[in-house]
Amino acid sequence: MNSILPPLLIAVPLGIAFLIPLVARRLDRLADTLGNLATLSLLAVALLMFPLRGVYRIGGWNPPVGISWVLDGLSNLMLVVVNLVSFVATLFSIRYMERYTAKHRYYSLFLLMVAGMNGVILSGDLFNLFVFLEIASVSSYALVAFGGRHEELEASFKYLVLGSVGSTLVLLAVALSYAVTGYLNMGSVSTLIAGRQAEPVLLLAAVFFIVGFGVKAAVVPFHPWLPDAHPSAPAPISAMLSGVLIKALGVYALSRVLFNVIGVDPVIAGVLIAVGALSMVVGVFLAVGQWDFKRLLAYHSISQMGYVVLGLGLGGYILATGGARGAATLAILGGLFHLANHSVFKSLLFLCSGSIEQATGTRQLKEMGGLRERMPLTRATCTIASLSIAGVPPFNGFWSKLLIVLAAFQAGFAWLAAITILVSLVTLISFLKVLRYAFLGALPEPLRDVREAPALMSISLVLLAVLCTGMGLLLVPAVRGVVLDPAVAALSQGLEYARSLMAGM
Amino acid sequence: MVYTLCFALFLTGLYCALTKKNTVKIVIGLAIMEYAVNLFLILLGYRRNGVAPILDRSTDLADFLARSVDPLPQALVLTAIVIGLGVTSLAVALCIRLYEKYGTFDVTQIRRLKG
Amino acid sequence: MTGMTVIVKTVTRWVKVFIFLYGVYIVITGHLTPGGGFAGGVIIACSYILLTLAYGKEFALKRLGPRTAAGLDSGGSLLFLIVALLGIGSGGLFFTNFLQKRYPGGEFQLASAGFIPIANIAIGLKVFSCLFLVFIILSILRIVLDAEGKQSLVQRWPEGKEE
Amino acid sequence: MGTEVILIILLFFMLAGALIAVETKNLLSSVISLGAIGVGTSVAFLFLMAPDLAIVQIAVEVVLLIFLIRATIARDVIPQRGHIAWGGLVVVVVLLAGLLAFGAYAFRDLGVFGQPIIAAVQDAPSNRYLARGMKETGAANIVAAVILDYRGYDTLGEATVLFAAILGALTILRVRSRSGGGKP
Repeated sequence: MNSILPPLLIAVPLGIAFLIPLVARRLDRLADTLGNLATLSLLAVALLMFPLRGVYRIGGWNPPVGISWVLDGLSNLMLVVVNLVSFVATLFSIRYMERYTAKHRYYSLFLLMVAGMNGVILSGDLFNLFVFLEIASVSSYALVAFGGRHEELEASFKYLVLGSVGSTLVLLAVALSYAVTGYLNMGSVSTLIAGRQAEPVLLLAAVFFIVGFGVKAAVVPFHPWLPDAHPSAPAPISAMLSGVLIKALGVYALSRVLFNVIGVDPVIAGVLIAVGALSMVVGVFLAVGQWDFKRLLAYHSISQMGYVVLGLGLGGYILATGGARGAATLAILGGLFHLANHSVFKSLLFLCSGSIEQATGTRQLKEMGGLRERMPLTRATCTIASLSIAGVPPFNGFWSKLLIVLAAFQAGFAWLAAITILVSLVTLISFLKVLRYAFLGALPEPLRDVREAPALMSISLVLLAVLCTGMGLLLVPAVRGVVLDPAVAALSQGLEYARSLMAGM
Repeated sequence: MVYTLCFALFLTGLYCALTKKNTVKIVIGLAIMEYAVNLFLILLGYRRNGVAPILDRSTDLADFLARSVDPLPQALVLTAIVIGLGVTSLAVALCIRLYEKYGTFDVTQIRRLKG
Repeated sequence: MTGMTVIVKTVTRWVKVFIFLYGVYIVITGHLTPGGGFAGGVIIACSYILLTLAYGKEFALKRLGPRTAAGLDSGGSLLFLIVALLGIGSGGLFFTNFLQKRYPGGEFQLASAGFIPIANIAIGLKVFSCLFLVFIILSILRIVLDAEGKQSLVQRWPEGKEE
Repeated sequence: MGTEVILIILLFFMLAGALIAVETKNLLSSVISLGAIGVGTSVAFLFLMAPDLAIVQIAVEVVLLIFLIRATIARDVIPQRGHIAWGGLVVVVVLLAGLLAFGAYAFRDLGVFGQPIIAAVQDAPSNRYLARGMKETGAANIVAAVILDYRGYDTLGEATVLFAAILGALTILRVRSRSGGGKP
């Protein structure tokens, strides 16, 4: 493939990120313009290259020799999701970030993070995956501490320590895979280790991959950094972290490696199902007791990621045990669709929390109240997002949860379906609490002159709310065949897929 | 034996990063893990009685091919060392900032977040 | 920080030139001998750090302020990215070694490796400025915004407390 | 055989250094032990025929030590007050010991030390780098050929990580992080 588009996904954010500290040190408006232009053009590139499929040979070297990028249904879907959310977040940042100093550094770090995520998604090479994982992680550590307050620094340190442990484990796993095969290219590694999954070294590598990416995805045994780090960051960064970072670095990378390189066997799939179910339940019950709006959202992120992992694990399990292919694709479809949906509604919720925080100066639900007339737009969008996350029809969260429940029933895991529905109900209760305390009731005295968020911020809220309402349409068969099915195919075809595509020409 | 010792070094670093209560100690633990993984990669590429993967005018290519150590892990480790340096610098910066705010490197005295 | 004794200063004056030149040598011949952009960049940074430690911060800062170092940092990264993009510009792909493909040089010569020496210089520049910058910010200076929002450099430790 | 024995001795020395670094009460000794481990790594790289890495490792080590000493000197160098949570500690130690045992078992699959995978897999990319690297890239130092040409994209990523880390450190260390206007 010779298209000019894939390099732009890396070169544009990196170039602008390097340029901003040079030219926009004193000029916040210039930094705003450059940052937003960069993310807008990235979104355009991601949409333009949606139909592209194939292998891009960096430097002109054929795959096992050089590094290659792999473009398929899954990576293209992820690219659109990531760049969409980053565009909305930068749009929101223009006004929101005025309360902090050093805006140019903010945009620079933001673009580095986006470049890192794009790199992870494109990469077809294990070591290269690690390098871009580190770019995205390092810039996110710094962004969490951007506010410079006590709790922000502390959350960032905790995140840095656990994140670095995760990255180092991933590097060790890459080293082990190299030691066994002599290749780093995903397709070649997968070909060489086919049928050898039971060897202790590969088992060790699989464990390190699962733990390393699990830390990045904040699934339950590895989640303690998330409830600190995500609320501490500025709102647009929280939206990025919860909305796309844990997915690109965690779930996407994990499923790529497990499904396409190592191969899912029943044990690994069982681990995924257990971790997913545990995350769902633990996350939601920790969330119920929270009164800090952003912290509550962060716990819900853990819970919702559980749905995604559960869907993928279920699909993998059915495939590995030779069950009905239809049920497997349904489960993977549910997981991936929920991943995309969660990106949209969780970023919207975090942006809403930012807009409320901007207006009221607090994140505590108990100090809010009566905002329904003061902030009608925020209220409307926040309600839509809450109903989405709780899985109320016709919003997008409902459809993806429905798919996962159906798949669990078809595969004979009725108890998993029951847990899924139960967690969904608890989520609904938790968000009814949010809506009740934030928007209903009497307006507290200090909040008398609260005003709706500035127009630029509202645009991003409305954009995401429209998506929340409309994304169910992606399941219409004609659309689904173009958008979601190729992504599902990338995972459900597993190793054969890797051999045919990633090993290259 | 060599691999296991290197892995033990890695686990010592991991132990330090996970259990110590001092921010500088935690950073030291991360650095030890980093060194251990780098060393592990190079150990994997070593060839008995090997030569460095650098040609000069007098090298015989066939002999070089049979004796040179694996250049790829060296390239990877070069990258990994610099990445490790970046992460450690950022961690030290955070330690200094936390010290300025709290006057201590002790995590138990810093903890305000609930976890 | 006013620097160290006369002996250290005198030795440093002689040694710094050698360290610096050694660093530059390592960067430029990185494709022929051990070393390269990273190693050379770190060594050059060490020569500046040595200067700073021996003579005190004012001396080193007069030669290379943090602003300039940050500029070099961005510049080095941009140079490397541009070299990579020129691969597309010359009809190849991202990161195509356009020089080597078009004008292959003789073996074992400085100009023998296409864009590799240029990339080495970019990396060397970047690593050197990065490390010097982080040395300055972590150990000597703090960048502070004063009341007018202008950035100024202040010393972190009060007089006499250090060491 | 010689190299392996030297490496084992070196690794024992590094492990001892690591234990001192982890367990000593004095932060400065801890930092200096880390320096010893770094130097040990660099020496090991020399024995393992990786001169590029030995240079980079020793230089990076010096810089890192300067940072760490500057950060810790004249601050509270006696850490570890208060109680230790023995229960958690025991669990962690048992888990890590189990991991070590499993690792020792699993590493037997890696074959004898001194026979890299490229000796067994003839098509491995490394063999191509060694055989044709000089012709294809013009660099006599094959490691330079790999990092700047065959895998130049990784190097761009790595330069970016360093850039991001420095930018992050600058951001974290700014004194005033919130502008005056607007609500806190």
